[in-house]
Amino acid sequence: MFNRLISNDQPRSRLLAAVLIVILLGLAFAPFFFPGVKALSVAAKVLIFVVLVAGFDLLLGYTGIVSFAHTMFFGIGAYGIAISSNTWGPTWGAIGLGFALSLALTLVLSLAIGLFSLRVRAIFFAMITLAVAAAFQTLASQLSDFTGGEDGLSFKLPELLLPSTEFSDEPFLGVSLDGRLLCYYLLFVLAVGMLLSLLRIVNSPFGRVLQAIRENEFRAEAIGYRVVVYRTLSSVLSALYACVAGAMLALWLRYNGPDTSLSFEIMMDVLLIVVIGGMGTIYGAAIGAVLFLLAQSYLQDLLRLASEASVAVPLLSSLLSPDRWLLWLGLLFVLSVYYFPTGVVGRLRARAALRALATSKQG
Amino acid sequence: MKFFEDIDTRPLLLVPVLALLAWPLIGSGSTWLTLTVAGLAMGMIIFIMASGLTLVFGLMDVLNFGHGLFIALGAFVATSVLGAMGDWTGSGEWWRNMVAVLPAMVVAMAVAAAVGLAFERFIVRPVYGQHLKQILITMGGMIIGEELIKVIWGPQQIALPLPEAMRGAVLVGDAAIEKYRLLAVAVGLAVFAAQMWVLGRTKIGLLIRAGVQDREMVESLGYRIRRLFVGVFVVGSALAGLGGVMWGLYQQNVVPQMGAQVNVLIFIVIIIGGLGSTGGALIGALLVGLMANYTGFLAPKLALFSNIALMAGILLWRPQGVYPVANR
Amino acid sequence: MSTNLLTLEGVHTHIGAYHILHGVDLVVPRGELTLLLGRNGAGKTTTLRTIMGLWQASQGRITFAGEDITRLNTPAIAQKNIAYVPENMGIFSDLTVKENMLLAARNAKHAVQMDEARLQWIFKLFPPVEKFWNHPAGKLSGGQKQMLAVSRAIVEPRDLLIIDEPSKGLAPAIIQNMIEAFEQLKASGVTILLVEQNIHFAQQLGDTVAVMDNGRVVHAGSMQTLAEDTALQQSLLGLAL
Amino acid sequence: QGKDIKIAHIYSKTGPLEAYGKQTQTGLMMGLDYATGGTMTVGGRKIVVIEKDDQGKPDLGKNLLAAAYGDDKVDLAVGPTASPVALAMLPVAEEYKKILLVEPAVADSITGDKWNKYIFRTGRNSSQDAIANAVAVDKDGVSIVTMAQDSAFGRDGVKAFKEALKKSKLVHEEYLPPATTDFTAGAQRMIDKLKGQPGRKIIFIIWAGGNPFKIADMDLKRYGIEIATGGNILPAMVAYKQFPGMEGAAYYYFGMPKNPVNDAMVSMHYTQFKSPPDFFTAGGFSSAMALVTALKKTNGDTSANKLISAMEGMSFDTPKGKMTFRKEDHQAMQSMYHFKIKIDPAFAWGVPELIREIKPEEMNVPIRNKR
Amino acid sequence: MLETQNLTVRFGGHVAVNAVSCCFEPGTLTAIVGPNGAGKTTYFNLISGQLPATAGSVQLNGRELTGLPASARTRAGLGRAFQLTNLFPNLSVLENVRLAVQATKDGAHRRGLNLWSIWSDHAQLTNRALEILQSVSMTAQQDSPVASLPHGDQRKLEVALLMALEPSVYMFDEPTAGMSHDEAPVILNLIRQLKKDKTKTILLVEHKMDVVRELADRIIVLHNGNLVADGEPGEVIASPIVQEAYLGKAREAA
Ligand SMILES: Nc1ncnc2c1ncn2[C@@H]1O[C@H](COP(=O)(O)OP(=O)(O)OP(=O)(O)O)[C@@H](O)[C@H]1O
Ligand SMILES: Nc1ncnc2c1ncn2[C@@H]1O[C@H](COP(=O)(O)OP(=O)(O)OP(=O)(O)O)[C@@H](O)[C@H]1O
Ligand SMILES: [Mg+2]
Ligand SMILES: [Mg+2]
Repeated sequence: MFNRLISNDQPRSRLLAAVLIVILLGLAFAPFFFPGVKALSVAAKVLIFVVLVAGFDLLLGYTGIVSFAHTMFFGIGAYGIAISSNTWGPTWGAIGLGFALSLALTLVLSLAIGLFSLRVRAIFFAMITLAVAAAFQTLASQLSDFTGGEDGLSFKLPELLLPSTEFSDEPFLGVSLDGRLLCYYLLFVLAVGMLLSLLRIVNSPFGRVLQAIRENEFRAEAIGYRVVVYRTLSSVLSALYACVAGAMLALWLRYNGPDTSLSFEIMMDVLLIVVIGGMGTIYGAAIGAVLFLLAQSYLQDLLRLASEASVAVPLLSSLLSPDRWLLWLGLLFVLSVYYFPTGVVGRLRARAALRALATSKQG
Repeated sequence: MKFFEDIDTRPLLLVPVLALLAWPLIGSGSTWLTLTVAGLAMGMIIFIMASGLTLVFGLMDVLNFGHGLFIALGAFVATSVLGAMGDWTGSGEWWRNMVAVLPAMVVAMAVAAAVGLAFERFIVRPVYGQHLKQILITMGGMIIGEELIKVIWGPQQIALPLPEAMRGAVLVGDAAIEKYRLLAVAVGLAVFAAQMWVLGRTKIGLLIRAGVQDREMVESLGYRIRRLFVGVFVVGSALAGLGGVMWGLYQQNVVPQMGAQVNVLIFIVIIIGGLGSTGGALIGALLVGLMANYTGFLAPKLALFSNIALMAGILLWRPQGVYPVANR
Repeated sequence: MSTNLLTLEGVHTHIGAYHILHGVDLVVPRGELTLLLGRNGAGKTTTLRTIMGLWQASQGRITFAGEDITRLNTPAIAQKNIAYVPENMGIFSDLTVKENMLLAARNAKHAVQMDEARLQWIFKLFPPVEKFWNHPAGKLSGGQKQMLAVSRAIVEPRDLLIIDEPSKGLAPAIIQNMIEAFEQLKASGVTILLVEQNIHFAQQLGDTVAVMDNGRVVHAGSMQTLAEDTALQQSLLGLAL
Repeated sequence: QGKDIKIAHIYSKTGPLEAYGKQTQTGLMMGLDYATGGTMTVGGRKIVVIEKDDQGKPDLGKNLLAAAYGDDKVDLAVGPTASPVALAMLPVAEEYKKILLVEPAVADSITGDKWNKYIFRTGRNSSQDAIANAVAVDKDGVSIVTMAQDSAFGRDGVKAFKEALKKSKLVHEEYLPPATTDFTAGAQRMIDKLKGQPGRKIIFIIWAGGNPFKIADMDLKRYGIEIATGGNILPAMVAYKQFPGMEGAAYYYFGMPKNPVNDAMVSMHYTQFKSPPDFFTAGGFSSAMALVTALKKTNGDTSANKLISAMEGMSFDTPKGKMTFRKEDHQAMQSMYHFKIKIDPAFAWGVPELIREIKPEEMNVPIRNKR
Repeated sequence: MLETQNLTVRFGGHVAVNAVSCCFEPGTLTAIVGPNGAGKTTYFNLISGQLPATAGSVQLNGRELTGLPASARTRAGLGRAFQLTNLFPNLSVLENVRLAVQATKDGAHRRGLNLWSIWSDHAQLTNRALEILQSVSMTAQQDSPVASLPHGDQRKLEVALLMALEPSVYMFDEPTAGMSHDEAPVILNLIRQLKKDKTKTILLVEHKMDVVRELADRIIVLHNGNLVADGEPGEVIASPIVQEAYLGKAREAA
């Protein structure tokens, strides 16, 4: 039963299974385990990025397409909610309509990009999506009447999701039961559901064909798979996931702007998370997102401690200054490529496989 | 010469055709001349910045997102060198100004080359042939480098005043042609000629392209491809450093983020050029420079998207850029 | 000087976690053509790659012209005047045929510096090399690529040619040319180490033979002995010549 | 009471505006020190400043402010550096019902249509900047072209500038993409518009980042065109060296205001850093002065309602002289400085010489919130 | 019945296949021979759709295939094994074959466009793939990634993929090149078996004349892109054009 829930895609490593369970429980009970505004924000961001990155993994890890336009769809999802709530007011209807419109726009754009992807070489495609994404970001900041320009949009949500809505006067286990908590669990359910459905997709006959296309597109076509169709479908699906993730982001932040959902920086974060977690594994998205977002959110705090400890050493302390946190993030980029060529998931699985080999030899 | 016989001349016409098409739209001849010369010169500066990237990306197939770092580095080194030579830059005489700018260029190139050497060793070497990892690791390198620039020079913008004699414009009738842009054209042409000579008249270009396809085979033929790759990367970085000096002097101030700011632009240029063709990159850069000026004059709102539109148009005509180099 | 140009003594090779060569002993006599036979997966290609330094021997010793080359890197080995034709041909498909040849001619700086007489000899042996001189090599047919790969190895005189299955995909007439070429090369004092499945080819050329199985040389001797001993053929190669 | 007064300072410790943010922090700390007479206590309560880095990202700033109010239980917050961040933060102050003192983000809408009653601002807004500049250049017979970034910042600025012009003639408004690096095309258009005009001809520039002054290299002098612009941080004013005689209105330059607070700040800054204080240092200092003045009025009581009623209409001393929080929109009314650039070899930058102080009363800064 | 009419392809000035018209009947094995570069592989490419033809048409059982993409032709029943090995290098041997099985008509319902079932539920596909591996005696390597196989085994797998497609037309391009003398018979046996099933059309490009002589029912000869001979094996091999242009001095040896 459980096996079918995860589409028979077992973690294939006991340690990996344990890590995944810890992450799942941690996120499920985050409001109770880690009280506080910041901790909950980090947890929510993990949920959002799990969906965003897992969708990207479908494209990159399974289909082998490098696209920099993923955040464009993330932005479309976020703007869908933001613009509709802003123009039509904080109602469920507005959210629903905005979400539907953004899905439709995503569908059209990703279809166009997907079809285009076959016309040009892979590397050209990557660079073109980079330029398109940049243009889209510019466009979003130019259409300021509509999108709020550089300033972005702050908007309200239906009462139910606002922090000011208290469902009970008594806090439960020290946590007040308010709209924000409800919003968190809405995201949680969405994220888990999206992840399971993606597992289903990559483990379907369709998912297998995607892998074949990644390995050798020419041969996949030769044995009878219409590559164009599969690629397009994959890029559309992946874009839709990004769009949903964007909507989740907007719901959580009640704000959206070009920097928040469209920036190239986010694209890089997504890439890094896929690589840290392990490409073509889906589970990697969860692990990578947790690792990366924890690092990103708490690196500055960590550095503050480190630089206080090293005040005596002038150069070191200026390198360890929390203001230079990006330096260490950059180092994380470099080191993760060095030490996790197959990502955390790949590493754990290889370890488990070696062990199995060793025991089978003994036995 | 055989060399010229093989050349596909149609892309060469793009630049004059674009310029001529713009004339009637702009109307005034002097305005057109101002815009055209300025655009061509801007193209040259962009070409200098992008030329290193065509080498590294086009020949070695390394997607170096850290290229902008070397541009920024070159510019920052120039602020230090020129800052130390205030007497020379402040003087109004041409030769004294050149004497100040030349060492700035040389030192900037040397520093960029040295950092490029380290960058190749620690950042690029483990990921030859793996685009995705190249993107990530060079982005990481770029971030680290940018932060180190902030540690050394501080996070604020630094002025890089243009030497006296290079300021102002030469007047041709009613058209103003900035002196500095003329210098940029000269430097750009020199870089172009040197690159064409090395790649066209020696085996180096061939070896690198072969090495990208099958490194083991090139080694089996007895060539130390590693050294060559290091060399190309270092040269590419040095050219970026030179580009940084030119760009910094043009802007007259430098900020640590400047490398990241020009990254997309130079990628567009080399895509238009066909990834790895020096001539293509030059054409791409000139087109970008002209297009920006013409649309900036005719429809400033659209200027933002002029590069993208240009790239899309070129790729519809030739899906692999104006001078496709390789089937990658 | 010893009569053996190349010797392998107890060479072991690992690829990742796999142990592929289990102590290969092989001698290649100077000025002769040595054939390496064996069924698929026996380790022939791995042996050649180990000689070229493309894979490092984990154990054992490789000597070339009296010098230990076990730990040298590939370019250094190739510069000992050794040419190698890999199993997958190693054609640079984005470069033209001419450029492919030019790269193989280490001593030539420009195309015009290639030895004209030698080129003519190659063109005669393999006419397509001349015909497609300025074409991208990637567009050649399978057999034409194979010809180009061999042509590259002989564009300049080398002391040792190491060639992995040159005859695969070649039409009979061309195979005949290649046999001639190898004979002429041998006559000019070149030593050749050849992996080959085409037994007719092998029979016409081989001076000495080594047969591999499971990462070891299981038989070594003269071609003549093998040709006369049908029982040995059956047991080693699974066929009678 | 005795409990610490916790203040969160949320600013760009990193990101593109790092240099600005750091000045604000320096100024804030110096100001607190000065205002409390070195004790860092008000009404018996110690002031503690918690620094947070918004990296110039609105979403992050929003989260940080919520965390500051919610997790760190700060009493009030100061910041941020960038306007988009400030705009994202405004609703958080309302949710938590705590004061946010905006400094130095400039967007009009912060104290305009996006405003709520918990928001105060010591920094100047775009309109103040633009109006001061208009007052500075507005003369009979002058033809003006504006050149601004095609963004909310640029368009708001031009709009306010235009409304404040009384005597001179606005010939053309040129808007260029914010990322423009080559200004030739825009300059050519402006030249074409101006060159036929009689009298004095001025291009007024509203720009952040980049180097729009490059247009001078196109030899504007041949048509008698001048350039005018507002003040800036010192490194940016290096470019002003090329424009002796250029006029405009600045928010602050350390040599211009003559008052004890400024003297104190300048000397404190020279002792600590061996350099004069800059644009944003003055802003940070002013915000500290505002906070301490308000806290003194409430005698250390930090409840939002008390503070709001203390601060509305409150006047306080700053390096720029007296400022007053306008009751209607909580915007600090303040002096601006009409300057003219002079070249002084002792300074690396073009030195703005004070022509005259433009008093708050002279500027009719519109109230734009719908209160 | 597979038929090509005036099939032509031009690369710049070079005509690689020149107006080749030919019919291939079910139940016959036609060997295609010719010197290197004669256009054999290119002819295959035109038939199976890897290359668009400059002119001419391809028909299978009366159905027009010209202009269709390669995948559609494969689904229509054209199967192809490549001369230069062309597999999914990082997938396992079994997965390679399974993908080909999945691409057949009764594969995973709608040929892999099935997004919502779990692949391992389609056990019949795996079983069929295992059967095929058995037939080329490669079951031992089923879990190895293809990239680590020796050359000969990759060639066998290439054929296995073709077998898995179960097409009505089989096109082999030098299937035994680089295969050792105890491995080649495995492949040749498979081809013999196919011949026994009298409904399959088989095309074989091969340079080894002993193999051709034994298997072929008919030989066609390509030379410089032209079809220059067509007929009984004995007859064709004896014809002067084959003797000179193709076999050259190898006459005696072959
Ligand atoms: N990259 C690799 N990783 C793992 N194992 C490998 C790799 N390359 C080769 N092998 C293994 O090494 C063994 C020897 O292979 P090798 O290619 O040397 O055989 P060969 O004798 O050349 O065969 P063939 O005649 O088919 O070319 C085989 O079992 C093969 O599976
Ligand atoms: N894409 C292409 N562009 C240009 N020329 C090509 C292309 N493909 C094939 N050719 C040329 O067409 C000719 C026929 O090639 P083809 O591969 O069909 O030969 P073949 O008969 O299969 O030879 P072999 O026996 O060597 O495999 C060759 O001369 C080749 O150079
Ligand atoms: Mg082999
Ligand atoms: Mg062929």
